[in-house]
Amino acid sequence: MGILEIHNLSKDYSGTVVLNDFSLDVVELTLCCLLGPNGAGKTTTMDMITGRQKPSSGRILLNDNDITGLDEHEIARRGIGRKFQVPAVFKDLTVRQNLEVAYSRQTSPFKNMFRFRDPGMERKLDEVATQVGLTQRLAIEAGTLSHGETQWLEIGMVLMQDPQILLMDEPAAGMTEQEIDKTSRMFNELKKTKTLVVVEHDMAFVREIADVVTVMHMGAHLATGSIDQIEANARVREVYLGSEEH
Amino acid sequence: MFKSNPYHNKTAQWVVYVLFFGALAFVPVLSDDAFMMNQFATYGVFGMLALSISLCWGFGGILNLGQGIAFGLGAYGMAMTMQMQSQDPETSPMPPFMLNNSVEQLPLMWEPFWHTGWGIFIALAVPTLFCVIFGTIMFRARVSGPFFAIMSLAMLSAWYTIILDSQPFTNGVNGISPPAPLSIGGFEIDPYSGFIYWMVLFLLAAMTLIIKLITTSKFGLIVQAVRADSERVRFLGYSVSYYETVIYAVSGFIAAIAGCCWVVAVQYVSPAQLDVSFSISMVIWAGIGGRMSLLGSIIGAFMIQGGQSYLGDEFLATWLLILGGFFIFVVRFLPKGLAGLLESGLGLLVAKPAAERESAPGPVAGAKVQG
Amino acid sequence: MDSLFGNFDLSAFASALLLGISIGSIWLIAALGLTIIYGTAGVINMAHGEFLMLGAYSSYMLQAYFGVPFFLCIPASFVIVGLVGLIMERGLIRYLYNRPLDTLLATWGVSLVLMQGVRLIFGSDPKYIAVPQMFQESVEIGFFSISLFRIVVLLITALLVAMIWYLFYRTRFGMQVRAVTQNKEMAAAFGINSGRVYMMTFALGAGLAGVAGSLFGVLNIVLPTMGTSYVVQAFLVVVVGGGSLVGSVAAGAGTGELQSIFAYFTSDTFARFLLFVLIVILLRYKPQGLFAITKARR
Amino acid sequence: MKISRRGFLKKTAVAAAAIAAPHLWVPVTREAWGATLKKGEPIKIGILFSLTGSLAVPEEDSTLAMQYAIDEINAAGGINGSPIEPVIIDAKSDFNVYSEKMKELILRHKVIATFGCYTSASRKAVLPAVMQHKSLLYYPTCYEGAECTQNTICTGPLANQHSKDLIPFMVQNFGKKVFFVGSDYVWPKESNKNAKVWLEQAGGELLGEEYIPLGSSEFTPVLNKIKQANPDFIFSTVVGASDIAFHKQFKQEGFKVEKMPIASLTTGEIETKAMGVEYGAGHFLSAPYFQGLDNPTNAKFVEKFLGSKYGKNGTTHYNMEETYTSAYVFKYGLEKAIADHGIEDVTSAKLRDASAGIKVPDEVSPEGLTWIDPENFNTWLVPKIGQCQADGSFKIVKQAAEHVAPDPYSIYPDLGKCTAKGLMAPDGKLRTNVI
Repeated sequence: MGILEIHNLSKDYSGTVVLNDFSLDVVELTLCCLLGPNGAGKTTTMDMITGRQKPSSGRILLNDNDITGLDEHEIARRGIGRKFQVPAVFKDLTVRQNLEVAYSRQTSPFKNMFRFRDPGMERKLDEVATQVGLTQRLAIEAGTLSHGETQWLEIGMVLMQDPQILLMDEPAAGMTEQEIDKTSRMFNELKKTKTLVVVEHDMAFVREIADVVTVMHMGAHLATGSIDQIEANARVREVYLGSEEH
Repeated sequence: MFKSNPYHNKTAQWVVYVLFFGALAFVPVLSDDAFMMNQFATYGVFGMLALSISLCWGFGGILNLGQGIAFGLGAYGMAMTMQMQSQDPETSPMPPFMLNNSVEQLPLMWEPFWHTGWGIFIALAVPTLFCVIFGTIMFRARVSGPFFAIMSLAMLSAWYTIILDSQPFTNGVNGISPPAPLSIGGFEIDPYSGFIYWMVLFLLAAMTLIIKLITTSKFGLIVQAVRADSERVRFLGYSVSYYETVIYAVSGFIAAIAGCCWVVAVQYVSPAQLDVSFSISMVIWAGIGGRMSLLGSIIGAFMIQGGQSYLGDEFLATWLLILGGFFIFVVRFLPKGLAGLLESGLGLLVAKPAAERESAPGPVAGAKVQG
Repeated sequence: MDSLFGNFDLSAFASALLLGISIGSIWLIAALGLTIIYGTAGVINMAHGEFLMLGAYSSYMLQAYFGVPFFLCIPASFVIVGLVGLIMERGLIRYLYNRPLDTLLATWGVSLVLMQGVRLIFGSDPKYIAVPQMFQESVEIGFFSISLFRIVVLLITALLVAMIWYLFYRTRFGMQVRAVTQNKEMAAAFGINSGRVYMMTFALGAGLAGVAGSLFGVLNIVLPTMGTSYVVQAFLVVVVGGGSLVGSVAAGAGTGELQSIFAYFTSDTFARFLLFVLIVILLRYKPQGLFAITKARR
Repeated sequence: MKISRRGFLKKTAVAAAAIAAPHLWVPVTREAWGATLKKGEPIKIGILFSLTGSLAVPEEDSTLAMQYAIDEINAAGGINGSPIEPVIIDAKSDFNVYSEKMKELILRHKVIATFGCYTSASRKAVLPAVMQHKSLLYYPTCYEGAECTQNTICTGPLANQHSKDLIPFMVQNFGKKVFFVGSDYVWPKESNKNAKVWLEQAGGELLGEEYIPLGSSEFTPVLNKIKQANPDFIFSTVVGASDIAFHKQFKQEGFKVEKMPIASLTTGEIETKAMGVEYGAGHFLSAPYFQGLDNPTNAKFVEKFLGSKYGKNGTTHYNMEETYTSAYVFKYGLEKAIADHGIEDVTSAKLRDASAGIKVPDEVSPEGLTWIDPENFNTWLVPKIGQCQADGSFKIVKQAAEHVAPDPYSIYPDLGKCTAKGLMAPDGKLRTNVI
């Protein structure tokens, strides 16, 4: 059984179906890639897992607990971290502050009011900063980071949360070759301790990191398997890989 | 020349805060003019209100045009307490105004005010509780920005209307004027003495320093993140509405304290304290002084109210024109107020390193959470 | 509340229902300008009440100093206040479009200046606008009677709503406005000058407030502070309606009707309070108002 | 800053106290705050009305009337040879400012008395300061009563005087059935309670009672209820801008003044001018003064006032006249106080004591002879009933034969009587400063 199970998820906006009876099992300590052309429903699926949108029907289970329809922060507290397609970091805060905010062991406002130093957080921050390679950049404002660095910062923020499952929406988008290499090494390291779901278009990157690949099309499940199986799948070629080659 | 902007130096900030309040504490030593002590005490109250707005709007990003609710409710609570101090259970169990409102016996909501301690407790608890309830409703529904501002305004009008309408219990538009000063445990707080000034100043300083401290805590950091992008914060596991409600309620609590001090100083409360224009004045003080700076906001309140008292009579008809024009100017050119002006001024003193920031902002500028 | 169903009278209640439409039309016409300015540019114009007041004063000025007949004063007020709005937009608002809270505050500053400016020019004593004799009368339809002037207000409101609808949904300008409202960047890519669109809507919104103001000058008193008594209602109409034209029409009619019904059963003051509470509850469940404008999802 | 020896000692004391922390509070002796008069030096008084904001409409006129009266008194030689020096302050229609400025007048300007306030709310805002500093407030307009302080003198009609003749007159001439409409605050409600007493005595019948939020301009719901009740006349205590909206909508909604006139306590010359005569004509007002009052003093007053630089608004109004009269109440009272105690010893409290029973004679008072009640310090006056004519002037249709006594507690006999020393309960207990 998977750590994260999606059962028959559907979503429509006043008639327009964006997700149709989609199911997915994510196995613990694997990296699952979600593929699919634009409008396939990948980001919508992520939105629903993280509570940003409520499904019209279907259930989402985390560790066999139903999390369907919970608020974003409740789902995050249960151990799902998310990186957004367009990196969402706090541009006015420094890199260090961004990471500090993301360290959310204690979420109560009253307990945080008189919390100034937190050794646990300091240790974690050093560790994560090293992991994402931003140790030298901690003091600068996040708005001045390069695009790749911003991606890493957001990945770092998700790591600071220390979730069980990391949802990564196009983590390699806009990165240079070297940056992508570094990121894929990072992910391969990560999946030893975490479960990851990655939405990605870059097939080379997917080939580097994916344990399992699930392909979506028009809001529905199309195929699941290893990267080789998927590349060999005729239907996938037809709707997705084929269309890539235009 | 400085290495970095001294405005942002934490130590320097604390020194300035302490010096500011320390200097103010000496005013009664220089002159104990009764009118001035009383007037300055009311300025201190306005300073508290500006502080609460600065916390809520500048720091928390929640523009609250209804701060008069918390202030007014606190003030009414204190006025009721002081009014009951001049009543006697045997000979005159009811405030005089009730007698001409066909009230037969003291209304239940007035009973707790026989006891000064309970009275003050209620004066502080009720407004805070209101903020918690209203804040929870609004923030859980994710009402924010201008919408929240308008809703707080509507709520203010609703309270104004109902206090006006509940004449038998509140004396309607005439309000409550407790005939004698507040006395606590036999000690009478003379509203025309250095004591009232020191009392208000002490509370103002204490609250300012506590708020200042809180803004540097983890809580403060999270609130800054909420202000920048509340949507993103949710995915980090923080309940944004909880944080917003707490900020709003703490700000309301400060306003309630201000309301209590106000009545102790002026011995009067009426629905005018819940007037729309008064609540917006509070925002103007913070806006002109610099909403991002606690001290800036407080000084803004002192400046505007001081100007109103001392220049208002000189300019008479043009005073509102000047105030309005100045406010437009500040919003247009100095969104961070006069404190922001100081910040940029001090920034000019910073020695520029030869190599400017080498990394240019990436193409992320302007992008937010994409769905 | 003791009168609740105590002396219920069907014809009086029916009258209250019909009067609710009249009250609603007044609140709606007060809110029209605010609606299109908020709906298009997202600006909460705190000086709206003063635009209403300026409308009343323009009519008063034209009538008292130049002898312009009342029904010509109405379009003239549209032009005058529209120009004031245009100047305000060019001189101030256009620098603040991406700072919605700041526009709210800056326009509050403008309202102070306008109010005090008018007081300096015209003095603080109340003025009055004369209308032809026939509009001081009322018409009677069975048990129900209503003043002719209120019918005029109702008709003008309906006319303005129809014109705005036509302008926004049937003309090229309207298409541009809607494009800018939905996605400014995209509209710019199609060569639509959003600055010009905002400017025009602002002037139009101000002008509409001018029309409303000159009508209120007849029902009410002309004073520098007169705007404040309408502006809270106007804001509520916009907030409840969500900033769209159809929303404002529904909200204006709904709130006016509720006010009239509550006032019939209780008192005017209590009716107002009930209305506020209802609106807060409504916003709990529909935070964007009844008919929110769909903007590009971010 | 002038540092007197005493001041210096006091400052040192404060400084010492500040250093010796435990006892921070230094009480200030209150006697030192009182105003002192010196022979030949100007007599300072405060004038505290709103010149800007929503209250400016009535209050600016009161300020003008007061300035006119002071000029007149000073031109005639002042008081005992000393001119009156007014400190005029704009209260900006903000009750917080009233409160602050009253303290400034008492403590900083050291005025012997202050003339001001129009609304009861502003009066209640300033009274705590006035009472604690034993200062004196001349309140020159009508109010509800039910207040007994030792620091006010009022020259307007109390609720018990205001409608005493009006209600029987209307019942006699138009019918028994009446509907009460008022603004939603204390004064209209108190006035209506008094009116109910007169109504019962006159054998009338009250069909309904409605209150409109202050500043509201929407009268159709109330007019609908009135239509349903169909009274013979309306008794109105609607104030300010609402009053004008009320009269306008009354006519616009098809009500006929001949069939159902409004008997008002507020709609005078200024209001009629503001709404337009076509809406005001035919209705009734009860007031102690009308511009059209036919007596030589008034004719002279109207002519001289409108001709002066203060008459720019072109009307004289009951509020203005009450303010004008109050200046003479002050003059005569102060003259008596000086005669009794000597100029150096006059305090605000002694001035008030001396004002007991002060008469303003026919030759001075445009409304005719009035005097201050020696117990409750309100004014004995003759309420008149005027009907608004087609030209906006008022025609006096009834005038009481004799003066009506002011009684702030007329409808609350259980509470006692307001005396010079305080509120005397029926069981003989005395309470001071009842507000």
